[in-house]
Amino acid sequence: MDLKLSDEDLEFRARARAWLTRHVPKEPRPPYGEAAARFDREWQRKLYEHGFAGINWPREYGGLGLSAIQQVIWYEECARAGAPHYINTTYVGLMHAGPTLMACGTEAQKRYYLPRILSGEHLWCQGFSEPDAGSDLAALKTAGRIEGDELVVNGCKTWTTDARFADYQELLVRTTPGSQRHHGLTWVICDMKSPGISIHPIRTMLGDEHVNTVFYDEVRIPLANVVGEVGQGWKTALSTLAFERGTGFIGDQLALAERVRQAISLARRVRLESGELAIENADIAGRLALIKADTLAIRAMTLHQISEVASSGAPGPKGSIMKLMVTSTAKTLSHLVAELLGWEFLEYDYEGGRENQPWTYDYLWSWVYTIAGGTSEIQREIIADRLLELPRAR
Amino acid sequence: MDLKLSDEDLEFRARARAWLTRHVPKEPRPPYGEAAARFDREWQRKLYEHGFAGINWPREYGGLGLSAIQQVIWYEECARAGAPHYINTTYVGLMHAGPTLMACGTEAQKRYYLPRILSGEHLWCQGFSEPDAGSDLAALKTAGRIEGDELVVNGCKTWTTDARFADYQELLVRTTPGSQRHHGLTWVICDMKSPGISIHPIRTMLGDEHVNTVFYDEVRIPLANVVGEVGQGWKTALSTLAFERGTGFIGDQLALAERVRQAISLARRVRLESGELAIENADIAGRLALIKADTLAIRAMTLHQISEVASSGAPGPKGSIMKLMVTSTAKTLSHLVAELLGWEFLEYDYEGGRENQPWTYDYLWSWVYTIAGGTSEIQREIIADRLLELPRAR
Amino acid sequence: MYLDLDEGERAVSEGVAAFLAGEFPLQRLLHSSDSEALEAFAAQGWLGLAVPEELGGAGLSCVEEALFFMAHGREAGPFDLFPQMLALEVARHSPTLVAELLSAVHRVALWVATEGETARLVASAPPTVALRIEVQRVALWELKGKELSERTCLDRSVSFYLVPRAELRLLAEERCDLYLRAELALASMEVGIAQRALEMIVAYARQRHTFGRPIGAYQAVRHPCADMAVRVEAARCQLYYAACALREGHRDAATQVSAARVLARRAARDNTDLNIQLHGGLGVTEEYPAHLLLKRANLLARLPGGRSWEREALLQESA
Amino acid sequence: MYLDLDEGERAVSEGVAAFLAGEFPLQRLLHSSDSEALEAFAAQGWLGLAVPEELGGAGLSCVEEALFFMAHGREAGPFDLFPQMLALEVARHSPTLVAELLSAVHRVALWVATEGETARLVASAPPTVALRIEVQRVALWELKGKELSERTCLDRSVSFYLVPRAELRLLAEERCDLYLRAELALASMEVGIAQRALEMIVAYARQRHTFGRPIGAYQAVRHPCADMAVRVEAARCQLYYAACALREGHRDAATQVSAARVLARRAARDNTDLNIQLHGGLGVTEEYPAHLLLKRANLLARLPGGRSWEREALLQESA
Repeated sequence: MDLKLSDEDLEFRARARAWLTRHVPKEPRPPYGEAAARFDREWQRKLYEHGFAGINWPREYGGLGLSAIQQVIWYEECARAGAPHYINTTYVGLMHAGPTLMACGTEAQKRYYLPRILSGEHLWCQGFSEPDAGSDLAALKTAGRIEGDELVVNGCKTWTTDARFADYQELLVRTTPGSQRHHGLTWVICDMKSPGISIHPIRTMLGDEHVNTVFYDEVRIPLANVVGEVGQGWKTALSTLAFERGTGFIGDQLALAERVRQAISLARRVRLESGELAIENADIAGRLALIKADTLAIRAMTLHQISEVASSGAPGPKGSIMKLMVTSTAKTLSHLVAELLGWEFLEYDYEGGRENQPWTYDYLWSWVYTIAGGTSEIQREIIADRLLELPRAR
Repeated sequence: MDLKLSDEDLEFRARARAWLTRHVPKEPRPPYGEAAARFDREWQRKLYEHGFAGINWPREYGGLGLSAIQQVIWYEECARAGAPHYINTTYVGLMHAGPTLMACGTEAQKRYYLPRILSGEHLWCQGFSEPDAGSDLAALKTAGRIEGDELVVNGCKTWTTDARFADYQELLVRTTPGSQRHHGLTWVICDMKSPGISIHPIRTMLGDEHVNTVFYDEVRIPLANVVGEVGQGWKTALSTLAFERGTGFIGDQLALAERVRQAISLARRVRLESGELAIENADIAGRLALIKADTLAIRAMTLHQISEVASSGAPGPKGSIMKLMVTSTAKTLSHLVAELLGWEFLEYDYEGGRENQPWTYDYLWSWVYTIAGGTSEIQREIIADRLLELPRAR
Repeated sequence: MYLDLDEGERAVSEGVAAFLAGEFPLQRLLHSSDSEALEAFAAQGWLGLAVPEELGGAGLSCVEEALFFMAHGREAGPFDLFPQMLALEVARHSPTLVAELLSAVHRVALWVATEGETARLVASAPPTVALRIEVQRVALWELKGKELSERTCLDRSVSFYLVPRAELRLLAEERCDLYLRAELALASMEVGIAQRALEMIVAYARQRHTFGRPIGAYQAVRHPCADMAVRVEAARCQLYYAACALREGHRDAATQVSAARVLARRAARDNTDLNIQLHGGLGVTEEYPAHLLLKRANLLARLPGGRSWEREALLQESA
Repeated sequence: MYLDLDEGERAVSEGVAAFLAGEFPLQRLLHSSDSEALEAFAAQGWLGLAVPEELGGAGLSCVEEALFFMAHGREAGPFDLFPQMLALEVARHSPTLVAELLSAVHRVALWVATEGETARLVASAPPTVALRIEVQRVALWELKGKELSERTCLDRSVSFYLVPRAELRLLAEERCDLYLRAELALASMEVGIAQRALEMIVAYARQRHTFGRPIGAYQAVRHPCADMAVRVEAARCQLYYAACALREGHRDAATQVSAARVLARRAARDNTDLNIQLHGGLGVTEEYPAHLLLKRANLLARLPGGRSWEREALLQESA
């Protein structure tokens, strides 16, 4: 084992840093709505045009074909430069749909969609969860009826982030009537402008309307849009989820380090009720030190994971360990900062979002984080099942 | 609600305090073995002779017939005076067998055993758990075969505290061959001097040999010793356990307050690595303050519980809440003190027991405490089932 | 010695619970504000719960007040009741002021901090009077000017009002154990919140199914719920004890009240957190009331601000 | 950049694991002492793992040493290896001393505290030399007299030896980054302990039944086990990173080593605790090895004693 970066790595870091210094937008990202989506598209197009989109995507689909280490370097430089947060309206396309198409799509699907995802032309959204199929995804009921060369979809999906701005959706539907659990499902590309789709925003306790419930009333989708085979959608979906649980949150993992730095710096400035500097209080300092250690470990785990994938080819169930670590550390951090901030923390205006009041937003977000994409409880089940091979009761 | 003590309560407190000041033994209790049992018997006999045994037992069985509040006062005065710890070899007789006989015994059983328990003449031990029936007590297999007017017992019991010094055992056996779970059991008084009983001590990680495995080889017990009905032993056992989970640990609950006082006083004396007094360290002080609050709450919960029993007559499932509170607070306390004590904590000689090295002993004991008498996991199940009425999966 | 509700106490507790559930249920906060609430409580006579009968109140004690605020906490009741009812204690020596407070002619905000030359107040509507709670004294200040700058709060049922410090004029003050009354009332609300969070998740866990079973059948839900119940029970019993100790003038009343507050704050914080987590996605939506409890608990946790006082009261030699 | 074991590293790791499992398995501590252990490791050449080849060692680095002590931790291996191998680093400038340490002619105890005029040493057998680890220097002291007073330790595989401070004579000292080497070795042992605790409860949870199911099918067991796995994985990855950073002389090596230590100590503490708890009654018996891990973790947690140093390294401005 070693930490040595190659000359190519160092050169890439220097190039990324220089470019980001010049190109990171000065104005903040609008917190919500169409303006935010436009901002994301423009930033993505700029990345694409300047050769920084799809760092580790194959060159044939418009990517740079670089290594996972260089992907890490890119995220670190983005966090350092204060570049737009990469979990935005482009996320599902870049981190879900793209990798899924690469793994399971037809050549035509790859050639059409992948470059348009990279260029910011197409935004995607997810369509897996349903009101009665959240943690238990395989209980989904939205039906796809095959008629000729079309799939006719009826039902409802929920927790669909940014559905209103998405061009396409990765949609998982039950195509074999009466099929049970993970059998008889199909993963299909749904054009969000199709007739019969209606979108109902869900306001969250953060005050935003990122997520939506999407209703499908006789929505017609060409069978050519099926990714993988009809009836084999679970297999395709697993490759989507494996990516998310594998390395899909690397950027987040690394961005956490920057937040911790800010928190430590805050603790050097603010005074507690007792008059002492927060950093000089043994309780606060001890908790901050532990959070810092956890953040360093998250980076080490990321590098370890990349090294394992490099030698074995598959991320494995350790993604669940990572998600627990990242979400619990982020939660501990934002809750500690809430204690430091005093009344400033409570002055939350519900319109500013992450950009205006990052700490209060992060505090509220900490529950979204430990629930979305598989709750912490589900992650522990996955670890118990797949990593520890404990007997199942389910 | 009010905290006012009656004149009788105040008079009793004064009398108890005065008596304890004069009679609490000067020499420490021997940590283990026959000498410890002798010490306990003698202290119990002294209590009995001076009219302080069985504070709230009925007068007709040799008790004082006083109120539950006076029982609380007695425990508080004992803790204050440093009287011998009441969880000793007399515990099962006074806290398990006695109350069970009062609830389910025949008049003859009550007249014979109860005064002898109070006077310290008879020591009792428990015989419920088996190697494959711990948390799941109803899985017990030790068999009792009825032959004429005798029960012939074969099998094995474990975790039997102080079996070697006990005169009698509360023994739960399966008397209906092939019966399942809690059906077909019988609760019987077993004379520990009966032929066919062999006792094998289990050393624990504390270095002591309090607990034992007891083997039964054709042990003959008169049917007259059955408490409750043959085949209805589960019902009798539930009354034993209800008492333990109800108010059987009041003394322990109240004694914890004295330990916390000692820990706070220790924190005023010892210095941390950094040179500051432990009490001046925000981390230590904050944790101690929370432990202190928990301890006060435990006392309040005890008084609340007594008030509820006084008006409703039954302790209910709140005993499980109490056990979780007491055992987790005791654990938190002993683990915090372990941090304060430094090398003194690690200098444990394995022979001195609780008397010589109370904090290290308490630290190790903290696991026994959260496991014995129903693990913390089982207590949470009881709360979920009986208090919250959540659906069961078992 | 009897540490449970007697008949009269039960009547108070159930009365306020019924009134709140009818007029100010938790769900109200999803759609409306509390700006008119004070008048409704004034009309029912609740404001004078602990005001002596000769001053027009019901003449009850801090024990009944604790029960009142526990029921109030369960619905995250109108915040303004807390400063209004405490102000009545400060105003004792002025029957006129008492009358104006009892009838809600005067509206009391809580003065929570002073930032440079600006006082930060919390209330659900523009106030006329501000209550400042400090360990050594609790005081009532009149707002001279009308120069209020309003800011939104995480708990949307209230606003922050920023006023120049110079525009506040001392009306009345009290130096006895009123600080303990404030801590006790806050602890009571927090116990109510913690209790409501437990009830909310237990009800949901009975009916929501996943993987073919109600989620309440999974230990991953059952055991945190059991721990929530432990926290509520501990905080509630300690609250009862502290309320009695305060009323009966026990020497250790400050220690007992501190213990109640520390445990209530912990119960409110941890239970509102777990309530959201165990609900899954539904728990973070605005239309579901779980977040209302969390946000109210966040506001209360910062009041009145004497954490080091609490710690000292718990660790003092004689405690 | 490759943060996983390469072939050579795997060979060291598996080699020492096999030797320990064969000769010094955890269960040995139930019945025997480690007083003869040092000679066995000396004979196999393990003591010289990180000693330069020209001084008779294997010439490997702190990375391999970390893997060695991780495997060691899994069996709660002979404690004396830790001071002995660190002493070899201090002795670098004296080939004679190196030879005497490599062959275990000199036996090194760890000098853990000074109480008045008395030095407190820890070792499994009477030592001839004592190693004192401080942030600013690591030094080797010879025991002049034979006046050792022995006391038992909670971890029964070692004893305390109390010697008059005046009877210790400075032999050699080192002021470079040896403190970090010590922290790294301790972190490694703690990761090994945490890992073993996890393996022990997972194996038991698969076979022990209660209420008709293996206990590993209950979330009350599964979820704490998952958390144990998270702690091990985090501490292990950070240990790898810190070992590399130290070997490669990174500027942030002290911060990285501190992080590794803090996480390893937490993992060892929490996992040995849960391992006992989830075993139920069996876990507290002397014949079952769960308590051995707990007691060893307790000893290591107090070494070398630089908690405030760790915190400073983690919170420094540049970290």
